[in-house]
Amino acid sequence: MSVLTMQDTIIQTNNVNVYYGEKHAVKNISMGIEKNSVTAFIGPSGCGKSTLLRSLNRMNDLVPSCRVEGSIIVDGIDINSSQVNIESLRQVVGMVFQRANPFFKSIYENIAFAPRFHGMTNKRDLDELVESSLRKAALWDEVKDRLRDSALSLSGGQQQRLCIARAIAMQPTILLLDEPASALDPISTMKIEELVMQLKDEYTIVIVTHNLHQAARISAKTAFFLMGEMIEMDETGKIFTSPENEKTEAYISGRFG
Amino acid sequence: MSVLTMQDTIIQTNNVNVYYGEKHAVKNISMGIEKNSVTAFIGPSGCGKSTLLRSLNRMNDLVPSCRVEGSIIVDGIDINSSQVNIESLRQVVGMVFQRANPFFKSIYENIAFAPRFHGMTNKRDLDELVESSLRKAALWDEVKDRLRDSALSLSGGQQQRLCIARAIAMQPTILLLDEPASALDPISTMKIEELVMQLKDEYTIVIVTHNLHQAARISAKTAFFLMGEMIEMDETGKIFTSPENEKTEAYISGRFG
Amino acid sequence: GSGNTAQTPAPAQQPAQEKSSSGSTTKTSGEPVTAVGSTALQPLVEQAAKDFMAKNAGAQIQVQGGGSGTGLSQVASGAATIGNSDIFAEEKKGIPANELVDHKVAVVGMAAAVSPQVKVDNLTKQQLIDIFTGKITNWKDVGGEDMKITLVNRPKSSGTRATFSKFALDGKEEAEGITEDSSGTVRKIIAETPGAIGYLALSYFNDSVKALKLDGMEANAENITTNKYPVWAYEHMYTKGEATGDAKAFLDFILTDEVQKKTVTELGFLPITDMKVERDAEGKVTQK
Amino acid sequence: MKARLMDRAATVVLTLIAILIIGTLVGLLGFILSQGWHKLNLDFLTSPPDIVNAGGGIGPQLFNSLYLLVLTMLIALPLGIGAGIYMAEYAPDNKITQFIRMSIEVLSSLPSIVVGLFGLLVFVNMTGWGYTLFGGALALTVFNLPLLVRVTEDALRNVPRSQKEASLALGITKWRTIVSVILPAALPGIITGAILASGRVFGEAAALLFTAGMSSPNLDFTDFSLNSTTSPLNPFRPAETLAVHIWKVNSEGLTPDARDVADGAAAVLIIAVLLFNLSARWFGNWVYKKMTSGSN
Amino acid sequence: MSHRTEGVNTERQSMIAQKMLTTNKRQKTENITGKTIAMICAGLLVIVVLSITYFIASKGLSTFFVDGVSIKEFLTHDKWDPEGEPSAYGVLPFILGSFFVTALAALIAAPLGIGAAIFMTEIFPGFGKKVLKPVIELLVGIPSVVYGYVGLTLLVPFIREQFDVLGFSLLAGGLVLALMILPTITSVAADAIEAVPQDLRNASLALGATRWQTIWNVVLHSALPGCLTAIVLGMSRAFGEALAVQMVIGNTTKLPGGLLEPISTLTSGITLNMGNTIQGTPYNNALWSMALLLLAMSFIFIVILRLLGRKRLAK
Ligand SMILES: Nc1ncnc2c1ncn2[C@@H]1O[C@H](COP(=O)(O)OP(=O)(O)OP(=O)(O)O)[C@@H](O)[C@H]1O
Ligand SMILES: Nc1ncnc2c1ncn2[C@@H]1O[C@H](COP(=O)(O)OP(=O)(O)OP(=O)(O)O)[C@@H](O)[C@H]1O
Ligand SMILES: [Mg+2]
Ligand SMILES: [Mg+2]
Repeated sequence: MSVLTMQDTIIQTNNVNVYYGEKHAVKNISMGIEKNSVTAFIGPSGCGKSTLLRSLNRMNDLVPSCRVEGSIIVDGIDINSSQVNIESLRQVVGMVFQRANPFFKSIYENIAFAPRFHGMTNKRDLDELVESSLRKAALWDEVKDRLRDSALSLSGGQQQRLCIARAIAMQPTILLLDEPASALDPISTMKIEELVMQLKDEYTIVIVTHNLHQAARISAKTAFFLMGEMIEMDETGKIFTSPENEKTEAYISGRFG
Repeated sequence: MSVLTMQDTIIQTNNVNVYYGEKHAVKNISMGIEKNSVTAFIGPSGCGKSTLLRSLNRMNDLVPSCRVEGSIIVDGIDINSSQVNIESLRQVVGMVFQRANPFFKSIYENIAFAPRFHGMTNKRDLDELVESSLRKAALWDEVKDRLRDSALSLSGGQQQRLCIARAIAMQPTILLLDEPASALDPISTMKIEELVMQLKDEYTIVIVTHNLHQAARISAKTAFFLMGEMIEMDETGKIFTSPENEKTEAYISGRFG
Repeated sequence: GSGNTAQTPAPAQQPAQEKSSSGSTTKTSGEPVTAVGSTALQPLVEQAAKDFMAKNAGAQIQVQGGGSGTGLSQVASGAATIGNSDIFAEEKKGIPANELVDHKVAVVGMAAAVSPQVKVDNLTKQQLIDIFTGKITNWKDVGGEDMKITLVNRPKSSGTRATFSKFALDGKEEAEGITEDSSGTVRKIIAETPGAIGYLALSYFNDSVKALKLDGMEANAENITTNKYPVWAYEHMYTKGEATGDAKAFLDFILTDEVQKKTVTELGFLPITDMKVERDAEGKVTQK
Repeated sequence: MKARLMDRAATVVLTLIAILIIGTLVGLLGFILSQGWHKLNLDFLTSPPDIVNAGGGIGPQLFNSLYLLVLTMLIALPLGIGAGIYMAEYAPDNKITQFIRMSIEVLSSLPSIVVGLFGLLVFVNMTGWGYTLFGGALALTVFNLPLLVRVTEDALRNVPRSQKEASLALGITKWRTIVSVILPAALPGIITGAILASGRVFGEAAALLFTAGMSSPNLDFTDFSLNSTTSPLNPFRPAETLAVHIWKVNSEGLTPDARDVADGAAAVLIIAVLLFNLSARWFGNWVYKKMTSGSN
Repeated sequence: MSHRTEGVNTERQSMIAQKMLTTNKRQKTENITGKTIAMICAGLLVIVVLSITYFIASKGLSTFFVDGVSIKEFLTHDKWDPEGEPSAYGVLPFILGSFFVTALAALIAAPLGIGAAIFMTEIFPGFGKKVLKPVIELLVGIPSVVYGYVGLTLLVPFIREQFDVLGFSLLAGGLVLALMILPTITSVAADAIEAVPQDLRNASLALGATRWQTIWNVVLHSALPGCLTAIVLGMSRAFGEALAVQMVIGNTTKLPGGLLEPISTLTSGITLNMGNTIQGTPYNNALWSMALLLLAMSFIFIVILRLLGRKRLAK
């Protein structure tokens, strides 16, 4: 990837601004996200983390009042250009939400749902894909005997891993995680964190989190946002030990938020 | 703590267990809460802080599936005994909730509502009480010119202080605060903290908080809960610098939660 | 034209009230009288009640519909003072006819009705029977053009149907057809549906439908009063035992020329006083 | 790409359905209003119908409809709100409550003609009242009660739980909490529901045929005693409402302008229902705004 | 200073204990009275339902137990001639008429209603909420006589001219009823579809599904019980509707013969004859039996709705 992007950068945003009607929710953000690594977005509630994240796979298209300006380049292509097929984009850039949202279907169907739409109809292939996705999401052993059960019969943590498996089954390149563990108990949280650490070799992961410790534990780079602006983005170690901006420091040390 | 109660203990719980149906939410808790001081409850989400707090003024009676065992002694009287009048108990033990919940009435009516119900009908008395309560809640100057406006026209932080004023107007002895600042911006949070510091001379305050820094700043004693159990309760300074239990330490240092 | 209709002065009531204040002074007890039943008779009774109350301040006459069956059962049970009926109480099962006193207040003639497009003007009784029992299904079989015949019936419980079937069809069972309860709807259907035939009280005939002669007899006042045209029925107002008080005064009032010559005629009934023959519940006709 | 085509096609079909429905509605309303438009004048609205001649109006019928509405609401509202309060706030989760809930469902799905027949049996025959306004109001109460109960219950349940907790935490009794905090907050919803129920009262005919009757005495609008047969306010007199009048004129009308009268009455009925609907929305919003903007 | 506070506090302490033990009589009575009144109101509902059932049943059952008509004949024979000799009480034509006209109405209204519901929640929510939904709710409020009247003046002549038949027909009844229940189906279905968590839509879209795939496979799949509820509610309304139907179906007491043939329904059978028959006679009782059938049908609809509701909860 040439001119604008760095060697390993897979996502590059240039002067991205996002508005909800009059509200300027994300302000002029330019950042590069490295391939096959974990990037964390942190910042107080309402600072625009989710909004920026959702711009990366155009989920904001769903919000009628929402307007995105600036360019977002994924693997060299501006995702907002008219040539880009939005469905295919979302296959490449998978997303997992804060609250686990399995479909009201069986565990198997949850995972097979998207691949089937995207053209995989062979039962054997599907079975294999379901198994491999569940394995990657570290859920296979817990559910292999009840694939036909409703996904709602799983615990919260299992549901969230199911959602990750569901995203993985589309074989995306990039995974966006919006506070995937915030509604979970400590043990489930730990499992999700382990999972993220495992997945990072294969996928590029961007994770939004409220939990600073979590960010510190799992990410390679961390971006700190405040009121729509990106205050600082750097190696995670640096952010948590010697941030350059004093606002970052104030936030890290718990003086607000 | 000596035998079970200390000199100044106003609330004493003995082996309190709370169940929601099958779920054992609060396990065997015995603690004493000192008069005219601030006690903080901390712990990860779902550990039972709110449940225990709500047992102290029997708000759990509202939850049909909820069962409280053990004794809770306030000022020498078991509040769960049949002689206790629940309405009067709640006048003595006031409560403020996580999300500000002003009535859909005017600012004045929000505060005058309960005293009027409890028998104060004289307009002059009511006016005085409204003013003094608002003053104590550090809200008087901001609202004195618009007492007839809807309480919903206040900002989030003002609404929360209004709720505190409303509780104060009943002239309670004890104030229970369930994460009163968690939905607020930093500045409003600070105001609430200041307010708590001021009120502690007159009232016994129990506050649940997610924000460890907040607990450290305002409370004299801190109790740490985990999965329904009280792991440790001690002077706040001690808890935050040299806790006895390693789980407490793990939580304080951010290793989970 | 609509403006004019709208301008017509608020009718009836105002002059009526003036009359009552100045008016004649029949003694009235003021006891409320309720007259319930036949919807066909209802307009006549309502109008008469209006006039009666205008004349007799203090009289209270309530007129309600509900159907002949309702009228008969209510008067028999004492719930109503007067029961209005299109048929003899004897003809209805379940009514203690001997306890009721019949006041025949008007006569209603009925005729087979067709749309004006139908070229047939006269039917013999046998033809009529064949049509209504479904033996003849095309107008060409009775001298008309080649057009399907569509029957429009009344419900089995209807008084009009009972009369028509008894006197025009000699009691033969009608074939199934469209069934409508109300004369207005029947007329509308006949008018709009080519080849339709039904039956209506004479009061409902207007330009949109045509009355057929029966055996050459036209359904008009002259033929009915002499029973040359046999399809007619009495309108009855029953009381339980002899009528008393205001009820009696009211029934008497209906039989006065004022009502018989005006309201009765206007509403398309025949005055009972004009009848030259009499007919009993079994259908036996005697000269007066 | 088949998927995208399907997406397009579905969007087009659904849009067509929406257009069809709106078109039908507009056509329906337009037809009724245009047919009856020329009848909409004061004289038609106030004068009594004429039995024989053209030119009658619908005055008493209009009055009856309104009066019946008031009577019905006077009976149904307190009952409905009371039962709604019970269901939302007191009903324990047990078999009896389930039975009450089922009763409400049964009532709300009863055909209006069955309600009418029940009214005929009980309010007309058994009481010996005959066809009366009051009997009609009772039948309509039966008919509207389930709606009102459900509306009240929903409105009460939609009041944020935090309101109730706030009040109880202040040591206020449950009943007073319900009356002074929850009910006022639920009022907009209840009002909207009540006005919509009014629309149903206004338009109901089948149940009234058998209870309030198909005739109306000659009303004397100068006499307002409650027991004279010609007094408009006497609840124990038969009363034909507008909807019943349309039915009757259509089926039995003898006057030359029967069709005209039916057209006019239908237009009036539609306009009334439109007014009910719009005012329900407007009034509900207004009350809500008024309540949440303080000064009570 | 500290001493003084002590003093105040001890005084207060005993006061507190005492305060907690005092009861306000007036408040207690008010509390209990309030609850009692609310309970009575709810109880009244039950009484009304029970008495409706009792009265209709006691009248309706006398056909079988007093007049000696066999239930089987009543339900399965197609000859209806209560005044004939011998009299016949087969109400099958009415029953089938009711069922056919209801089914036809549902067949027409269900796809339209659910389509409209999808349109206003998924395709065009802004316009849907602001314009379409209120407009459709307006339709709910239109009195049924007006529907019948319009059917009689527009629809029946239209069918007559198009198909060269009478016009009064199953089709006319079905269309009028479809129009009447369309709003019910639409608004209930729209509520059900709106209640599907936004999360699920997001999940599906984020997986690269198109909007229609999302609607069809996720949204409708989740809202299915709600949509069925909507249809059953609509059908129960159609089944019990009297005047509008009666004005357009022709009321011919014979087994339904086709879309364009006239039919009879239970409701029209009752309204046409109730006023003309004498109370207590077998004829009259048979009409009450038909009313009892209507009542039984609403119980059946309720059971179906409950089952659907349970299914939804179980999910
Ligand atoms: N659909 C929307 N319409 C209007 N404003 C919105 C919308 N979604 C978010 N906002 C506003 O945009 C700003 C950024 O929201 P965003 O959800 O991105 O914050 P966040 O950093 O993810 O917060 P949190 O940590 O609470 O999830 C907030 O002020 C929010 O109120
Ligand atoms: N009404 C209820 N019914 C059933 N379970 C409940 C109910 N309320 C709380 N619980 C459960 O009881 C446990 C303790 O809940 P509680 O609300 O006391 O936690 P908490 O410490 O206040 O958490 P948080 O910090 O999230 O407010 C949790 O597991 C919760 O799921
Ligand atoms: Mg967010
Ligand atoms: Mg809590």
